Amino acid sequence: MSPQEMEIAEDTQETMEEMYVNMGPQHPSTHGVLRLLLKLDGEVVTEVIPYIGYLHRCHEKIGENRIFTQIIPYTDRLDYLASMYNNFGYVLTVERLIGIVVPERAEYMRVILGELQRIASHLIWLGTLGLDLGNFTIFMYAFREREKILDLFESVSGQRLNYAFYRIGGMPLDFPDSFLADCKAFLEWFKPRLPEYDALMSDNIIFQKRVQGLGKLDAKTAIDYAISGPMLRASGIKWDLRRNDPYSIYDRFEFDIPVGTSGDVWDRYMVRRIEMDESVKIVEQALQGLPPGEIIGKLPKKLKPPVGDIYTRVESPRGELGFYLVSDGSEKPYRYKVRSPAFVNLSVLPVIGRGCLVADIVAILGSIDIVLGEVDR
Amino acid sequence: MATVSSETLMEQFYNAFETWGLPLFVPQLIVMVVVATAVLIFVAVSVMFMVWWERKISAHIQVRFGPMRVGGWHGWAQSIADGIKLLIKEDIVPEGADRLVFALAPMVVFAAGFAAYVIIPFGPGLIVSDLNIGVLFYISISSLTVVGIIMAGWSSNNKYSVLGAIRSAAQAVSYEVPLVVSILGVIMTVGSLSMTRIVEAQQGVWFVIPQLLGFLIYMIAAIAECNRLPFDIPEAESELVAGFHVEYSGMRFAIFFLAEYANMFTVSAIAAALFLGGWHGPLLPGWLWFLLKTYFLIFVMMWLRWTLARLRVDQLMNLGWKVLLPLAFLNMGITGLILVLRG
Amino acid sequence: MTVTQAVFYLMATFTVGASLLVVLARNIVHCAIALVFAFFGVAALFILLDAEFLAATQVLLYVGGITILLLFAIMLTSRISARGGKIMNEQVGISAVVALALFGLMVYANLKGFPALVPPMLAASDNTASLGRLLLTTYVLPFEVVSLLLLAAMVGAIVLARREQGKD
Amino acid sequence: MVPLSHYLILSALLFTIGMFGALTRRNAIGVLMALELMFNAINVSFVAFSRYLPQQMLQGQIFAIFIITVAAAEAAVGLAIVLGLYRNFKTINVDEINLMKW
Repeated sequence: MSPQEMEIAEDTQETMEEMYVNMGPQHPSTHGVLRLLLKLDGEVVTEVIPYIGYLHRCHEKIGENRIFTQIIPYTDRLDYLASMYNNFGYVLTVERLIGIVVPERAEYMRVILGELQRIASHLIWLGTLGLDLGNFTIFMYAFREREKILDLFESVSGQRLNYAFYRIGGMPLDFPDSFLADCKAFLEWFKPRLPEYDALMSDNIIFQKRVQGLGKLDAKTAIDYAISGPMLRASGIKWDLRRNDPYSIYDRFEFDIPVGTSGDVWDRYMVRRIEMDESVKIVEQALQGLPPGEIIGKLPKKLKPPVGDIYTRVESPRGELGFYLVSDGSEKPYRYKVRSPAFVNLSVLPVIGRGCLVADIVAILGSIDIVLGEVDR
Repeated sequence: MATVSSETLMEQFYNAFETWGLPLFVPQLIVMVVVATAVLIFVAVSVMFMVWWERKISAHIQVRFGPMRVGGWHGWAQSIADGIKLLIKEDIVPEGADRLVFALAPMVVFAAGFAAYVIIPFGPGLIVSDLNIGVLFYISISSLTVVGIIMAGWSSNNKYSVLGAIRSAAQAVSYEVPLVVSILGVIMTVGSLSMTRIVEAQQGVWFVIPQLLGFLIYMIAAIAECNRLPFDIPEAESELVAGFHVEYSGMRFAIFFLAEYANMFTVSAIAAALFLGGWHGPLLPGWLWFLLKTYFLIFVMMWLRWTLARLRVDQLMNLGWKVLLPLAFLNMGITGLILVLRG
Repeated sequence: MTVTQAVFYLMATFTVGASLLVVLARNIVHCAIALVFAFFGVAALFILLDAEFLAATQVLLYVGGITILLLFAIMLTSRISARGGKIMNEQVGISAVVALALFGLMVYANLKGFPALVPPMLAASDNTASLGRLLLTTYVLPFEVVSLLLLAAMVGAIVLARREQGKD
Repeated sequence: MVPLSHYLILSALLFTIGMFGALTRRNAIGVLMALELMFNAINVSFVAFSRYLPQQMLQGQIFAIFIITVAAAEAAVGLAIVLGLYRNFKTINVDEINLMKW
């Protein structure tokens, strides 16, 4: 049934046997202003169509009317739970377009902040998934830890959510003196917290029964829909851009890439859960190897990239975050396009959400881990 | 003994009216009104305490403090403030709602919860009315709650609330059966439905020991009857927003809230009376023992709520029909067999 | 007038009013809710007649079971906010005549046949216990037959209500 | 005390109200509700008889219990039939369901 037909059918809806329900845009479990049109047969969802656009801000068009450095703060608002990583992806793209060499120390700082951001983002996802499944306590626990990461970010950048901290060519400020000690202390404190999450979530039989075998996404469908990030890995494909298309200095670190088998919600949970462990490892190694030196490279007075285009992708907490820039040689990009992982990952929801119960839709949506700022741009 | 003196007091009270030449039902009515008011006040106070307590428990489970400001000591007056706030809020009736049913629904729910207090034995003689069908009365009156919930869900003219109401009806019907069957073991052992007789029969051994299985089934089914996590499917916040009372606000919402916590107290009190020996206990006075046991069970319910995730509808049904019900029947059969063998 | 009488007439009026609403209300959900009140009225009458067990059973089964079932069926089959439309068929007139005639006949028979009988004093014994004893001794065969009937009804209802697989 | 005949007249009144409803309602569920009313009316008279007749035999109450049981079975099967009708005809108005064969 096409969306238009469903709209019509919604008007003439008849009974509980066949019911159309609008989930969102104001709903506690759509993680923002997503609207899902559900066709219900009793409790069973026979059709689910996501409607997006409630948070559309013309991000790309605005970008095309700004000079390259001015776009950085706008990228914060894409995936506002992982602003550092959006900055990372964008400045990397411009650097590659112009061909700027970034100092060693700045690269290490980027990785440290980026991986801390990954942990913070996964913590939010963990908490909200718990909330979606009715487990309120995990939400509070996850937020307690995230708070500490935000404190670290605040000490570095002065901001807690939208940092705009990466610069083309390096970083604007060095770490404060106390940062290294604080960060190490946080990691030592954080590592024993991870088993606590297991106790509340993955060791709990209700949670296991709820998510195992739910929302299965096989590897072929995942590739067909261009799924990326933890969702793709949960479906059994070992694909992580940090390893498969290394950028920055990720090829210097030892870390594992967790892979699932069946691609259900449980696997997505486990993949993200283990990724937090791996991110901790990366941050530890980066702190170990942090070299002294410059934090910003040599830049021309005016940023005028040569004519040409470039697509650069990074592994954001949600998947392949890509930036496509076309330069006509002026100060502003001719075309600026964002490939947002949340948007692409959401597109598979109608496939994996069909035939499950209303409660499962919420769990599946939670496991996709969307951020509406990125879906709608 | 308190009972004796209260009975003579009552007799004097009735005699006084007789000498004034008034018919008997006048003092009877006065007694009824007084008792009902007392119970109502008890319900309101205990609910306010329970709400505050739950917030405190949840906060401490989640490494927070919870309410700390209102009233000074650990925010004890928070519930009172919240209650007043709800009372003075605007009463909103959604457009397209069935006004009469919408207004009636919270009353039905509350009346059902309130009526169950009639048979709670707070102490020896401290019972509103020791009906000879006591437990049966509770079971039948508690089924009225579902009607109220369906009324609320349907009259709100909202699909989420209808879904919540339907879920709730299915859940209540499914869990009523194991609940009743799990109690049967106790009733068979005592041979009476009267709450006082059941408590008196636990002078020596509490029924939780011979009827452990029944107790566990009762508690699980009771949590489901109260619509609390992990069985809060009718109002599942993250799925149905708030289920059947999505559209309610202000005073009417407060009544639903009150009824929910009052129900929680009722099922815990019934469990304390049926399985944990009611008012029996050393040293402390009977009513205190009863309240301690009841609040302990309430604490367990809160503890579960803030630890576990929510079940899915089909899992809930499977648990009710395929696990709890056969176990409850098994419990009943074994109890009957033992009773027959003992003669 | 004694209290019992007052309560009786009050409950009788209440029950009749509720049942009139069941039959005449336009909205089918209102009918079902009125039915709940009618059932309650009947339960109250049972208590007046010293049949507490029956009263509790009445509430448990009719209010907790049958009404819920009815409401379920209503939600499944009718528009959630259905209003308007004819609720009666063309037989209203003739049905009213027949019903009134039947009522007249019964009242006539009643007045002729049963003088103002006054209940015997109730022995202090427990009604419920003797009821249970009777059910499991003298009436044990009908009791078992009825349980068989319930089983058959359950199987029948499941078979009827189940959707055929693959179809629809 | 309330005389027996008052109970019986009440029962007769409830019965005729139920009968009127069963004869006239178009909605099949409405018909079922009217039927339940008739069952209740009969229960009232049975219980009244059991209370008022001498010897306190309780047979009336036994009958009432059986009637309640049968009514429950009837409601379950009746509603299942209504659901089946709804699936096939998309209506539960009894005067529109007039085909002998489908």
